[in-house]
Formats: sequence, structure tokens, C-alpha cells
Amino acid sequence: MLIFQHSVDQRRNPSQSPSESAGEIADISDLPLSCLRDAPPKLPAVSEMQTVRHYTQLSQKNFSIDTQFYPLGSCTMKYNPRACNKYAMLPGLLRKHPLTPAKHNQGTLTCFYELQEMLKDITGMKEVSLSPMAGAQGEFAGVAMIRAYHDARNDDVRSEILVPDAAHGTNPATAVMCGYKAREIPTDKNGDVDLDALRAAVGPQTAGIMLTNPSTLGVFERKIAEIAQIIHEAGGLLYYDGANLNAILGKVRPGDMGFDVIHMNLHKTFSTPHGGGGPGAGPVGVSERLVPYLPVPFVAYDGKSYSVVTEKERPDTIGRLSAHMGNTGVLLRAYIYARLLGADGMIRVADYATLNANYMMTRLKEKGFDMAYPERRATHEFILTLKKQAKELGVTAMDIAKRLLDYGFHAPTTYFPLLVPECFLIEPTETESQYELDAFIEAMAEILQECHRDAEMVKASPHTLPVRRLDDVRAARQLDLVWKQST
Amino acid sequence: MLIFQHSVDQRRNPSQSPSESAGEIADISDLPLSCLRDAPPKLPAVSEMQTVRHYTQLSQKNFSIDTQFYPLGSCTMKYNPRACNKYAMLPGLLRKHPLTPAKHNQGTLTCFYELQEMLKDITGMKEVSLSPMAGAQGEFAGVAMIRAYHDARNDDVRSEILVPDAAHGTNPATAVMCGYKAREIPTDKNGDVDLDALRAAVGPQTAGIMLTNPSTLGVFERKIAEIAQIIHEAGGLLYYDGANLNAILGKVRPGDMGFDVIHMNLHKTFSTPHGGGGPGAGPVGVSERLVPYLPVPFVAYDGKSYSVVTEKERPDTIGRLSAHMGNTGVLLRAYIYARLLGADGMIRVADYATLNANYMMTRLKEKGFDMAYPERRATHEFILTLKKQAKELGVTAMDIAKRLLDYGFHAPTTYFPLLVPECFLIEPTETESQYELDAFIEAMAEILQECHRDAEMVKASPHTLPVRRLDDVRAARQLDLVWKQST
Amino acid sequence: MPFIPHTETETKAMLDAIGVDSIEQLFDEIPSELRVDKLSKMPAALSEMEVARLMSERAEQDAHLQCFIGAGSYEHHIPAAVWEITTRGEFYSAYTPYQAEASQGTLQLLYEYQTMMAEIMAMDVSNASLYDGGSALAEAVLMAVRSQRKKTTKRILMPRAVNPNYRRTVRSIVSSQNIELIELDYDKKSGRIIIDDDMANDVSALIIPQPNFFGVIEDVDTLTDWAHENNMLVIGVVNPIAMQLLKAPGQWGSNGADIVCGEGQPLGAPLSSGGPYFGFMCCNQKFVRQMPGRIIGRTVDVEGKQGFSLTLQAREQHIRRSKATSNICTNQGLMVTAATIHMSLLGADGLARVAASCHKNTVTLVSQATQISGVSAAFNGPCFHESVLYLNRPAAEVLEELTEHGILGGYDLSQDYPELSNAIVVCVTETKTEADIIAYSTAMQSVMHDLPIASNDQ
Amino acid sequence: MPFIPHTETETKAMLDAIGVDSIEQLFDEIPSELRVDKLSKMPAALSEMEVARLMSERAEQDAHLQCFIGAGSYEHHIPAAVWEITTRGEFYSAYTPYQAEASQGTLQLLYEYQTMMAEIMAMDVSNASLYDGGSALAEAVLMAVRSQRKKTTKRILMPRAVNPNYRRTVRSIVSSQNIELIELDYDKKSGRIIIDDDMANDVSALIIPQPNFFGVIEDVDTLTDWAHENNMLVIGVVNPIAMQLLKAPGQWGSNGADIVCGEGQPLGAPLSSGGPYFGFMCCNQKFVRQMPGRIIGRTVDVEGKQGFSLTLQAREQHIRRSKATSNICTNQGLMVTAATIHMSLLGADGLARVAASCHKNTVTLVSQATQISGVSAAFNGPCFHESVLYLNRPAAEVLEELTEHGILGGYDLSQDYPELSNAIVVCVTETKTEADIIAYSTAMQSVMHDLPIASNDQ
Ligand SMILES: Cc1ncc(COP(=O)(O)O)c(C=O)c1O
Ligand SMILES: Cc1ncc(COP(=O)(O)O)c(C=O)c1O
Repeated sequence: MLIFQHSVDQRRNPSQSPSESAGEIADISDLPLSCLRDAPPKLPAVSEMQTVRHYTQLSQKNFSIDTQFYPLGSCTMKYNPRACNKYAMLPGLLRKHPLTPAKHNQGTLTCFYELQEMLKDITGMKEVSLSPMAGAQGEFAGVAMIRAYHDARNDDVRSEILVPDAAHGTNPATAVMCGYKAREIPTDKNGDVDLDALRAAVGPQTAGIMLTNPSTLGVFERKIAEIAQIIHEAGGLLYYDGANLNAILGKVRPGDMGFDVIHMNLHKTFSTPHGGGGPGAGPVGVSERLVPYLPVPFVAYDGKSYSVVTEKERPDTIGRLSAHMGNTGVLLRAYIYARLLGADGMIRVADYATLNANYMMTRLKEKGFDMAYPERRATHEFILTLKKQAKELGVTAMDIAKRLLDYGFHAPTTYFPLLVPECFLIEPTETESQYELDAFIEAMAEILQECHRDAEMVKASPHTLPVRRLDDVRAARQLDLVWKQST
Repeated sequence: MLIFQHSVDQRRNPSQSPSESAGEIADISDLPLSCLRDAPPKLPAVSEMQTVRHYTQLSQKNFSIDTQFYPLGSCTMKYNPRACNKYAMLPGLLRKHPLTPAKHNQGTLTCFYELQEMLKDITGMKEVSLSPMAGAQGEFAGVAMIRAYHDARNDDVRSEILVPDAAHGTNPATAVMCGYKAREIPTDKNGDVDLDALRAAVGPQTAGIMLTNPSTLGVFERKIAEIAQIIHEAGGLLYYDGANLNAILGKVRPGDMGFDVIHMNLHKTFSTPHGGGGPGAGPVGVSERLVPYLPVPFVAYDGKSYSVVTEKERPDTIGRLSAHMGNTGVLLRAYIYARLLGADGMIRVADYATLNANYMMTRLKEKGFDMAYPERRATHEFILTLKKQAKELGVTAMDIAKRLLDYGFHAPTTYFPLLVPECFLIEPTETESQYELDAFIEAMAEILQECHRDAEMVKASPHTLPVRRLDDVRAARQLDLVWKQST
Repeated sequence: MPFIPHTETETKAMLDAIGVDSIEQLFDEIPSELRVDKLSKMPAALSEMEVARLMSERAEQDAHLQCFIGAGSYEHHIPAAVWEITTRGEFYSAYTPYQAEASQGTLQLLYEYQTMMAEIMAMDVSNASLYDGGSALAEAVLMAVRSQRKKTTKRILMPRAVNPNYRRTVRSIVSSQNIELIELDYDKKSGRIIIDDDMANDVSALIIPQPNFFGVIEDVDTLTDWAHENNMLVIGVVNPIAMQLLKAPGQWGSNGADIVCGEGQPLGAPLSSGGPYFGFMCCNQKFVRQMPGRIIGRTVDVEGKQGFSLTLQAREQHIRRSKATSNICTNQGLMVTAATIHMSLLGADGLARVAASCHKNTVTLVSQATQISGVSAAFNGPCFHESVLYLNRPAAEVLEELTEHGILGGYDLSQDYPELSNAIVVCVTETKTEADIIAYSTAMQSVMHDLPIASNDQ
Repeated sequence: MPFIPHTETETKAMLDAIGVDSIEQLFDEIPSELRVDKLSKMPAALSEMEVARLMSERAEQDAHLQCFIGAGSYEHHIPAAVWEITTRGEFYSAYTPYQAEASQGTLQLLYEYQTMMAEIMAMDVSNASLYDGGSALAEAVLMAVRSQRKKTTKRILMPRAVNPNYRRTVRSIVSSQNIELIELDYDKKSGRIIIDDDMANDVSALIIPQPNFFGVIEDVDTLTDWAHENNMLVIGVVNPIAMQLLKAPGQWGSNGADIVCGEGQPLGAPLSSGGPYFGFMCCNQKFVRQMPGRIIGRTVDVEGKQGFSLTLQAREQHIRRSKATSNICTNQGLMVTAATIHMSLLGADGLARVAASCHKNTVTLVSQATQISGVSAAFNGPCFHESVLYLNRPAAEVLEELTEHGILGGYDLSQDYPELSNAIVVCVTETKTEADIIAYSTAMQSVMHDLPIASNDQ
């Protein structure tokens, strides 16, 4: 049932609205009639309890980290510590207006400044700005800085950003938003960038390359130094998509690999909640040469107090990506997380995320599954391909994904990266225990048996969720995006 | 799965414990070995995420007001406003040590004092003490005061407390805890106390009577004035069990009916949460003659500041019922609730609780159900008897209660009061909408059909809950109260 | 180990299963010359107890100032239920609802949100959120340009009366795409946008703020019709609380706005130093395939039961890659969860009362403040929610002195409007009482006339 | 209408269905002479926004004092997860789990709680909670008397070293049942209970506090064996945090304590002006049918699947009425929910560290404070968690002066122990840092020697 279907005209929740004497609405008769709305919007008129009950019941229809194992590759679904939520939501912090003069907001600014410093340490970059509101906006900021760099040198023939074929969709989409063409570079059979193809593609038109390392294929790009050299020699810059930073915390730093700019997904590596789709935070870090272009605002410290750096102090900045300093509440959560882990804890994240992934890969191999890159180490994630099963048993990666839901596991990422057929990108994260990994592995093995025994049942799954498989084609063809009373 | 089954030896949660340098536990070598424990208790060694996941999943196995209609008679399961929780849990309030000198705790004491005053207004009593920690402790305080009153007059032949047969079990149990015999008074066929029987039972041995009005039969005790006269003339006092106060807020006051002492269940009428079994709060109010005996501590106000009244100021008090002032956090929630409702809101509670109950009674009658007292008005609750169905169809009140769970409704109170066979005591409360009441009524009607069509299915219910019907006999015979590794 | 469950025994067993001796060995594909082995500037771990104390100190470190700043972020009452439900693990810790069957809670909620927003804006459809008001306006500009493919140039009329930080954001985001942003000035008397037929040629869209950054109510009907007559699209950038009382964008002029966007913060998001908030966007049905961001559709499952899923994904980067309508991926889902619950709790009646109360409070403050000599109202038109005051002294000084009275007295316009160097924009929401407003005027009185600070102004 | 969903139309329709004209008519069975029609002293309704502001002001009204008082209520770190999960609607707003099938969440949690408590206390069984530590001790006394039906008198040895408020509570609750409470004094040097063979005759039980109210660790083995030799039951009243390090009651002496109870507050309940906390109670299997309060048992459903339900209900008032073991009905369920999650998050290791840290901090404070002339340690035995300091000035004065330094310096013992008129009991939990402890000694130093207040002691 939809919340609107609980609605009854004239129902009010007086506790939640400002009360005028005699219960009247405040006087607005000074406003000209012509600018007023003729009828109030038809929002649900429900009681507070109906609201609470409806949304509490709805919430129970979700899978989530707090209720299920969620081995969603590339997404780093790890435990979101409750302390991060509680202490980022202290009334004193929530009450702060974004335009409060820095002098009266030192407590919050201290946190931001320290977070910037920690991110510099982790990435090996020279300066960090926290303002991008998610990974994709971080990418935008990064490529915009690459563009600003070339522009400042009047190097205006550069028109292309190189992107490996395994890249996340945001990479090419970002290149285009920044006015570049995205040119794909193929992957070799071991999961590394095809260097010959790269050399062939590079030229004076190359503005830069966007890379994830470890890549979205779940392997570490071993030839990164060579790639950096090729690009830099051609006058291009290197962009690091930090979605997979979890794998290398304290092990290797993008700055040392030769990257000029990086974004970090704090909602992945720094465990801020995904919230059913956001908000995230995508701070960017830059090497020396991109420092002037860093997006504003960010926080500076002169040894005595903290201040906000804006366009005024940084005339060459690519500018502002949002009205203020991005998703500050998310930044506070990431800050708290970083303080709880400390330096050693950060390194252990990489250790155990990698251990878990390699363990699962080994065990799943033993259970008869094929890996996309069986000769490679898994990083914090790895890819399994169900090509054989699709061919022999007629079940797809999608079918097995849906069947996993019946077992109480969220499905891994499916069909991404596109170059691996029928693939599962599996990322267990460091916060899951061996027990949970084993349970998932057993479920996979059991489903494989089911595919042999009763493929139709698997193809008809899920069987135990609030809905069965949904008609996506109908959803797109007979668009129903807004509820109407009559329907 | 039990939390213990997730446990793995040596697992630690360092974020949650005080850290000494080098991770060592603090030095306790000054303590003599003989007083130390030889091995730590076997508590679960689980990660923070495992804890969060386990208890989040467990919570989803509960019915609750936030997820279901809960027409549990006598329990007043109404909406628990979230504001009451949030603002009773402000850090400044939670941080207060109970032994903080009153001078440094004026904010909290103001709330308690104002709550006392509001409860006096609602009940018509002379003074109120907030300290009893639930209804039953309020009853204890009340009967102890009755005893103290008689004792102070050297009236030591009084040995009995009268209790109607419909009374809640806590009434007779309390009488005994206070050193009295509990003597039952029958109910007449209209649900009122049998006055002849009462007159016959009353005598010099009568210390007092415990009454609920409206009674647990869901009707208003019309002869209350006469009862008061009979008891008072015999030298006894009247105790008012305030569990049903929701029905009469602002309509009629226990003090005016002639009661000498009353407890209130704030976790019912004042909507503090039941919490899966508590905590509650059972403040007591007294008439003039019992003022000296009021339990301590409570709050006084001299026009300038608030102070805590103890044994020192009240030498005749029955004393203390807990180490401090009872369930203070519950009292704060009740205070907030009262402020949100205000005087008019309180009266409307009685109005709409009564409207809802009478509406349901009417509709259920129409659907073919028998009422225990069909000629009477319902108060905030009413009783339906399934005697006929039990006889004709072989389904019990228990069976229908369990079947209701399958329909997503919590069952009404069953088999209480005991004098009505196969009964449902139904209390919808004022916070449920007509829509929800109708849905329940339809479910009842549908189940009645099911009983005709397929009584076995109803008797085998519930079918859709985490467990089917449980073996209570085995639970009591083969006691398993504590989990052991081997089992 | 914080948040890592492994015991030594388990780690050993897992390493054995993999067939390596140490965790270190799992990193052997990383060229050794690139390896580091420590983080040198990260501090050591704190326990949760230590962090709790640290954060409590930081939160209380700054004075408790009464806030009279709006300028895009508004202090509204948020019912306790909003965040108690929003932070339930099942909403808080879920991923984007790609697996629809396991995400019906979030999906249905988003569908309800889309319905509410479309209803408030009187538009056909809504997406499921963008980052914030500023970046949503940038996306609206890009969307308008995409939808006006017939134009030979990419020109947008962007009034100066639009929030300056939104204008900056738009500039940063659209600048690489050869889009020309043309500024429209405001009338110095009324504070309203001035339109200019000379600028109307081959323009893709006109941006109309309602109310504008000065709190002034624009003549949206005239602006909309003028734009449509000149083949521009109309992009409304509106305050959702104001829209409870003011004419909905879908009803502006003869045909309504084409795209509507804005800052969702007033619907349940705390001020929180500027984020997370969320950007909303609605449009006419015919532009839906140009819309950026996620969209949820209602459909049925194989048994015909109602269900919800992400739809029109072919617009998005994970399917369309370089041809996507935007690069946005993660959006502001949890803020939308809060907003949906917030709107459901207040209802149209409650939101209208909030709007009316803000209006009344602002009118009251302005009329009190302008009694003070040296303080006057800057514009003569009706305003909503906030208003510009002229001072006879530099705004920055006055504001700093007001903080000594415990008051954040408004936003200094000189930073963005040099011609308004002695002006501030003030905002009075429903959270302010009569006493608060009097405290403001009293403080303003003493600041403007150099009176001593009253003993306790808060 | 706050929290009432009815519209006028619905109300009318419902009245019509019932067949009455007005709601008022539904009250026609109440004798009219008893009717009132208003509440005269209740204030008018506030909105949630107004209440939020009121409560925030009340919460911040009192100084932020650093708390060094224990005396039965202890400030411990509580992980954020504890209350975020405990206040989930499904726990928070559920009733007592009478309908077992619809309450498996609460029931399983309670079963886990029972297991944890029995394990900590090394006892066979635990109930699912009583009101608080004081009333739990009263129930333990009643239970001991019931279990000792062969005794001709009902005598209990209750040491003066037991928390004075517990002793008052026991007295209030058991006094009507002809139970004689005999006080045992403490040794003025060691602070420990003095036992006396002369008092040992025909006594039902000996109460042993561990640690006692002075923080002193009792010689529980000797006390237990002495009690058992004299046919008394042993009732332990213990601090559950202390029990992480100190010998568990089940292992006291040769046969262990018979009944153990105490205050559960240190396991996840905030100080909160004294409540809600919870009382715990464990006992030997053979006394389980005498135990008051709810008990959860594990059983199976009709399909053999594990499930949980309330068991041994025949002890309880709702079944046994006047013959019940206690009148208790509503208990402290939600606090037990918090405690279970708290224990699960800290584990034995974490709780032991908390205990050790408290001990170390207290030892540190005592050794610093006793350097100050005029301050000395009252007792010479080992203590845990808190300790008694003698002062050379009246305690009340000193404590009041300490509050001017931002410190709640301890609990004044003179109120309960006239012979200790210049003594305070201080408590230092793991929440205090070295700097806090130094701030305490510094403040004490200046108070005792009348030094000026340092500029900022907090
Ligand atoms: C590899 C990669 N790059 C970029 C992104 C985009 O980040 P965001 O969703 O925060 O915009 C993601 C997120 O899924 C990703 O996995
Ligand atoms: C009529 C009646 N009296 C007394 C009580 C006991 O109150 P409590 O459970 O708060 O101890 C109840 C609670 O169920 C009740 O319904």
C-alpha cells in the first residue's frame, strides 16, 4: 500500500506544525493573490503513527548491511559504525549554518582540516579538497582540473580522455561532461591495460587517462609505472578513480604511482553509509601541478585558526561544485571513522579486505566456479564468470544472483565490467567474518547443485522476497513514475 | 541462531574498550589473587557488525506498535511519539547522576515537579509521588500507605483487602506482599461489582478495596459512589488501579469518585513505550489523609527552586521503593507527552479511545460476534466472548488470536478477565484510524468464515510467523533457560 | 582490530586455504618499488569513548548563536520521527536499489517521493534526487541545452538574483561545454529580474528563481510567458517550502515551467554546515528522457503483484557510459528518505503553516528592524522567507557585532553584489519566537547605535 | 488533534454506526454528578518544535559537571550501537511477549541475556529482570525467606556496608511481612563486614555486597562458608562490571552464593537521574520456582523448530494471583535489551578492560588525593571502582566548593553513616582521563587549602 492510500482529507498533525492562536494559519494576506497557489498540493494526510508504521514496514523490505552480507563488487559494502552516525549528528554540529563565519565554526572546521591531512597521507597527494559530493563529482572535478591545467598552458589541442574498457560508466560520462571525447583502451588477457593499444592511442590529443588501480577487474595494474610514463611523456595527466582504495590503504599510494589527481569515495573506503543510494562524498587530491585548480571551498590552517579558502584566495580554481563544502555530514562520519581506525587500522583494512577476497576466490574455485583471471591474485575483489553454467545449464548470472537473495545474501555485482561475460564481481570487505564467507560459499555451491537439479526453479527465483522478478520492460514502456488517485 | 553461535574465541572489539598503551589491560596486580575470578565469563566474542546484524534481524521478528495494530486490552498500546524518546535522551539529561545535588539539577527537577502537578490535576488527588517503577509497584505503594494509615491509628485488626474477581493479577498479589489477605468479590451479570456480596464481605477486618474503574471488563463501575460509601463506613480505604485511566481523562476523576489512593501506568495512558516488557512508571496520588505516607523521593517547589523530598522531611513515609526516584527517563517521556497534548489533548484521548472502542464493538456485533456485556457502553475497551464458536466450531479464543497474527494484527488480550469464557479484551486506543479498525474487523469476519470452512487450518495457525505454535509444556517441563555450548 | 572480526587462528586458517604464508604475500603483484609500509601522518586509533568526547567538545566549542541567515539553507523544525526512521539500518546501510526484489522499501519510498515532488511543483515527473540545489541547477541547464538541439548556440539567461553560489556552481559545471551564461540584472527598487528583448535571441532557457535570492517574489507568469514566446525553456529554481503557498511552477504563465529544480534541504535536512542536502528536479513528461539521475517506476512482478524498480536506466552512465544524460551515480538517497518522511508527517497543511509562519515572522522582523534609524528595507515588492535590509554602516561590521549578542544576523551581500555593500539578507523561519525577533531588533538597535550589550540577549 | 487521526467526517460516520449523536453520549454511564468537563491546571498543548526547545533548555540549564560520584550509579561508555538498536520501533514499542510467535525477537534476546548473566555470575539461571538493584535485593530477601520455610523466624542479616538506599528499599518492601532485618556492622579499619556467631541463629539469609558500598572488596569466601555452615542462604548483591574481574558469586566459598542480584545499570544504561535501570537476579536451579519475575525458556514449535517463550508462568501474578512469587508484571525489558547488546559489543574482554581501567583510575585518584594534607584513605583493604576518603573538614562543604571547579566530587557519607561525617566515597570510571584525575586533585588541593579557583578547571 502506498502512503497516499492511507490519506484522508482534512486529517492534520498539529504537533508538527507551528501553531497560531486559535489554530489558524499565519496571516499571509499581504501577499498578492496572483502569486499564490490555488490549491494545496495533494500530499498524504496521515497521522504520525501511520507515517511511522508505513516507513518502518517499508524499511523491513530492504536488504542492508545491517541485516545481510552484501558482497557487491566495486561498492565496498562494509559495516557502517554506528558511532559515526551518532557523533556526526550531535545537535551542536547539525545546528551550524553553512554561512556561519569561520571564527564561529572552529570545531567543525578542525575536523575537516584534519580529514584533509589524513587523506593526503593516505594518497600521497599534495593537497585535498573535500567538496565533491560523490565519486562522479570527484571525477568531474579531477578532469576539470586536467582541463584547467592544459588551458592554463594554452595547450588546447587536447581533446581526448583515455579510459580502459573495464572502467566504471562514470569515467567516460565524466570525460564528456568536461568536454572531452572518451576513448576506450582494451584490456589484455591477464586483466592489465593493453600497453600496445595504449601506445597506439596516445598522442598530442591526449588530455589524460582515467584509471582505477586495482582495476574493476579485481586485479592490480602491474604496469602502472609504464603507463604513467607513456601518458606523461605525451603531455597527458593521470586520473585515479579511487573507488577501489580499500584494497591498497597504506600499501601503495596513488601519488607514488604517478597519478596527478585522485578522487576518493568516502562512502566506500571510509565506510560512510550508502543510504539506499547516497549521499556520498568524493574528495579530490592533487599533485603539485594541479594545486592551483583545486575546487573550493576547502579548509586552511595558519597554526592558530581554521579558515575557509574560496575563489578569492584561489583565483585559478575550477570553482565550486555545490553551494557549500559538499556533503559535510558525510565528511564528519568519515572523519570519525578514520579516527576510530587510526594509521594501523587503515592498513589492516587493506590486509583483511584482500585476505577475504583471496579466500573466497580460492574456495569458490574449489567448488567448481571459474574465475575470470585465475592466475592473478585477487585484490579486495575478484571476478567469477558463469559463462560455462550459462551455456551448459541455461542459467544466467542474473538467475543465480536472484537465487542468492532467497538464501539471505545480497547478490554480487553482475554484468560489470561488461567485458567479462556472465560475471559476478565479488567484494566481501574486511568486516565480514570467515563464518559469513563460508556460508556464502556454501550457498553458491548449493545453488550450483540446484541448477543441475532444477534450473527452472533457479530461473524463477527469487521465491521468498516481497516481490518476485519484476517486469522491467513494462516499467520502461508504460512509464508510471508518479501515483495518481485514479490508478 | 543465537549470538553465542557467532562467537569465536579471541575475537575482540577494541573500539569499545578503554585502551591502554600497547593494548594491554590495565594493571590490577594490586588486587589479591584470592578475590579474582579464575576465567572470564563466556560472553559472545563477536564483531560490532555481527552484533548489529544479529539484533537488527531479531528485532524484525517482533510485532510492535510501530509495525502493527495491537488491540491489547488493558495494555493501552497506543502510538509512542518519537519526540518523547528523542528529547528524553538529550545528552544533558542522560549525563545527570542521581545523586547530583538538587541545586545543580534544576532543569530535570522542573520537569518532574510539573509532571506531579499535571497528574494531580488529572486525578483529583492531593499529592503525587513519581517513584514507583510500574503499575504493580504503584499498587504496592498504595496498599502500603493504606497499611501505614491504619497502623498510625493503631487499627491493627484489618487484615483483608477486597478485590473484584475481574481484577488484574497484580491486585491480589500486591495485597499479599503488603501482608494482607486478598478476598475476592464477585461481579454481577452487568459487569458491576455485586453490591450484596460486597456488603457481606466488608467488616472490621477490611483494610480497603482495590478497584479499576472502568473495570477490566470494559465497563464503567456505575455504583462507585455506593461502593465508596460502604468501604469508608467500614473504616476501609479505596485504592484505584489506574491502568484504565485512558478512558476517563478529563471526564471523571478518581479523587472525586472517593478514592484515597491511585496509581497511574504512564506506560499506558501517557504513552511511554512498553519496550517489550518495560520499563514503565507507576506514580501514585493520594487524598489528604494519606499525604504523610507518600513514598519518597519526590519533588517540592518553594516558588524559587526545586528540591528533593526525602525521609528527612517526611518521617512517616512508607519509604523508598528503589534507590532513586524510579524510572526517571520514563517520567521525562510522559512529561513530554503531556506537554504535547495539553489539557484539551488529554480530554480528546478519552473521547477518541472511547469512540474507537464503541465503534469496534458495534461493528463486531454486526459481524456476528457476541459481547460479554452487550447492553453496556464500551469504555476504552470491551469484551467479546467466543464461547459459542468454541462450542460449535471447536476453535478457541487462542486459535483465533493466533490466526489474527497471520493477518498482521496483534491479538487482543485473551482469557483475561478469567470470569468471561473464551474472551477477547479489545482496546483499540485513540491513535488508530477508522481504516485500521475496519481492517481488523474484516479480518475477524474472515477468520470466522475460515472457522466454518476449515477449522483445522485456524487451529494450526499461525502459519506465516517466524515460528509455528510453541510447545509451552515442554518449555516448563524440560527447562532450558540458559544456553550451553554442548546443546 | 576495529571492525575486523578475524582472530589469529582464523587468519591462519584462511591463509592456509589460499596457500600463502602471510597476508603480505597477497600484495606481491604490487611492484615493490611502489610499496609503502606505513601511514606517517595518520594519528593512532582512538576508542569510541575517546571519539565521543572529542566530537562532543568540537560540537560545543562554538557559541550557540541564534541563526537569522537563510541564503539557501533554512533552519526548520524537523520531527523527531524523521531521523529516527531514516537512520534505521535497513535504509541507512542499504545500497542503491539495483536488486529491486531486495530493495522494495527504498524503491517504494522513492516512488512516493517522486509523486510528492511532482505534486508540489505541479509537474509531470520527478527524479529521485541530485546532489544539491546548485548542482541541480547546473544539470537543469545541461538538460535544457540537450532538449533545445535545434538552437545554433547554447545560451542561458541566468539572472543575478539567482543564489550566487548556485551561479558559481553552474559556471564550474557547464563551462567546458561551450554554454554561454548571460546575466540578467535586477531592478534596484523592486529587487526583481529585468528582462530584455535584446537578449532573447537564440536562447535555450531562462532561469527563474522563486523567491529570488533577495527573498523577493518574482512575477513568474510574465517571465514564463515571455520566455516561451521567445522559444526558451523555463527552468524554475524554487524553494519547496515557498511552493506550499506560492503558485506552483507547473502553473506559471500559460504553459508552466519546463524544468524545475532546487534545494531540498528545507524538507527535513538539518543545516549541518551545508550538507548533505539534496537537489530535486521535476520536468514535463516530454523531457523525461533528458532528465539526469535515477528514476523509479511502478511495475508488476511475474505474478502481477505491484512492485517498483529503477527505470529509464538507458539515460544513465552505468548503461549509456559516455552518452549518458549525466555522470551522476551515487545521489542523495538518504536525504530523500528523510524528506519523504518529513513531508508525510507535516502534510500539505503542516507545510503551508510552516511557510506562512516564516512569512509572518520575516514581515515582523523587517517591520521592527526598519524602525531603527539607519536600517531600511532594500526592496519594495512582496517577499517570502527572507528579505534584504540596507544599513548605514558596512554589513560585515554590523554582523560581527551582532554575534556578540549571540545572533547570526544575516548574510553580507557585499561579497556577491558590490552595489549592495551595506546590505544583508535576513531570514526568519518558524523556529523563531516573538521574543527571538525582539531580541534581534534590540541587538540591532544597540549595534547600530553603539549601545552597551544587554546582560543576556539570548 | 495530536496523535489522533480522526477527521470530522470519520468521527461522524463512526458515531452514526454506533447510533449516537455525539462522543459525549458515550460517557452516559458515568454518574453525572461525578463528571468534570475540563482539566484546569494542565497547560495548553505545545508543538513538537516548542517542546524540543523547552527540553533542550532544561537539559542545558545545569552546569556540565565532571562526575566522580558512583554510589550505585556508574558513568560508563555506552557504544552508539546500543541505543540506536534498542530504540528501533520493533523493540521499543512492543509489548511483553505474551504472544510468543509474534515476539521471537524479544524472547530470544531475553534468553541470550539470561545466558550472559548466568555466565557472569556463574549461577544456574537468571530471570529477565526486576525493577532496579534496590528492589531486586528486596525480592531476593523475600525469595530467601520463601525458600527457607523450615525456619521458625524470618531473619535476614543485612550489613551496613550494603548501599543505604538499597537497605531503605528493602525495608520499605519487606516490612509488612514480619521479616526482621538485622544489621551487621563494618570494621572501621578495613571497611569490611564483621560477622558475629551470636547473630547466626535461625537466620534465613546473609546478604553479601561485593564490592561493598565503600568500594571495599569483601572476603566473600569466608562469609559464604560461614553463612552456609549456619544454614543461611547467601544473597550476593554485586556490581556486574566488578564481576568481570572478581570471583563470581557461584564460586564463593565451597558452594557458592544461592541468590545473586544487583543493579544492571553499569551494563548500558545512562546515568539519567537514576532510571530507568534494571535489577538482575540469578539463582541456583533448585530455587528457580521461587524466583520472581519473568523467565524465558527455549522450546520447539509444532514442526520441531527452535523457539522461545515465557515459561514457569505459574509463579507469576497473572496466573497465580495472590500466590504469586511477586506482584511484578511490567519489568525493565528495554533496559535488558540495551544490556544484552552492550555485553555483546564489549564481550568479556571489553568488560574486563572496563573493570580494570576503573580500578586503575580509582587507585590513581586515591593516591593523588591522599597526598593532599587533610585528605586520607579511610580503609586499608583493596577496593574496586570506588573508595572512601576522609577529610579534615565537613564533606558537604568540600563537595559544594568542588562544584565551583566543575566537579561533582563524590558522595557525602554523613547522611547515612553519622560516624563518617567527614568522609566521601569517590568513584573513577574508565570515562576519566589522566587529565581529569589531575583536575580533581588540583581542585581538591585548592578547596582544602582555600586556594583561588583556577581559570578553567574543566
Ligand atoms: C569504480 C567506480 N568508479 C566511480 C564510481 C562512482 O562513484 P559515485 O557513485 O560515488 O559517484 C563508482 C561507484 O559505484 C565505482 O565503483
Ligand atoms: C488493570 C491492570 N492493573 C495493573 C497492572 C500492572 O501494571 P504494571 O504492569 O505496570 O506493573 C496492569 C498491567 O498490565 C493492568 O492492566
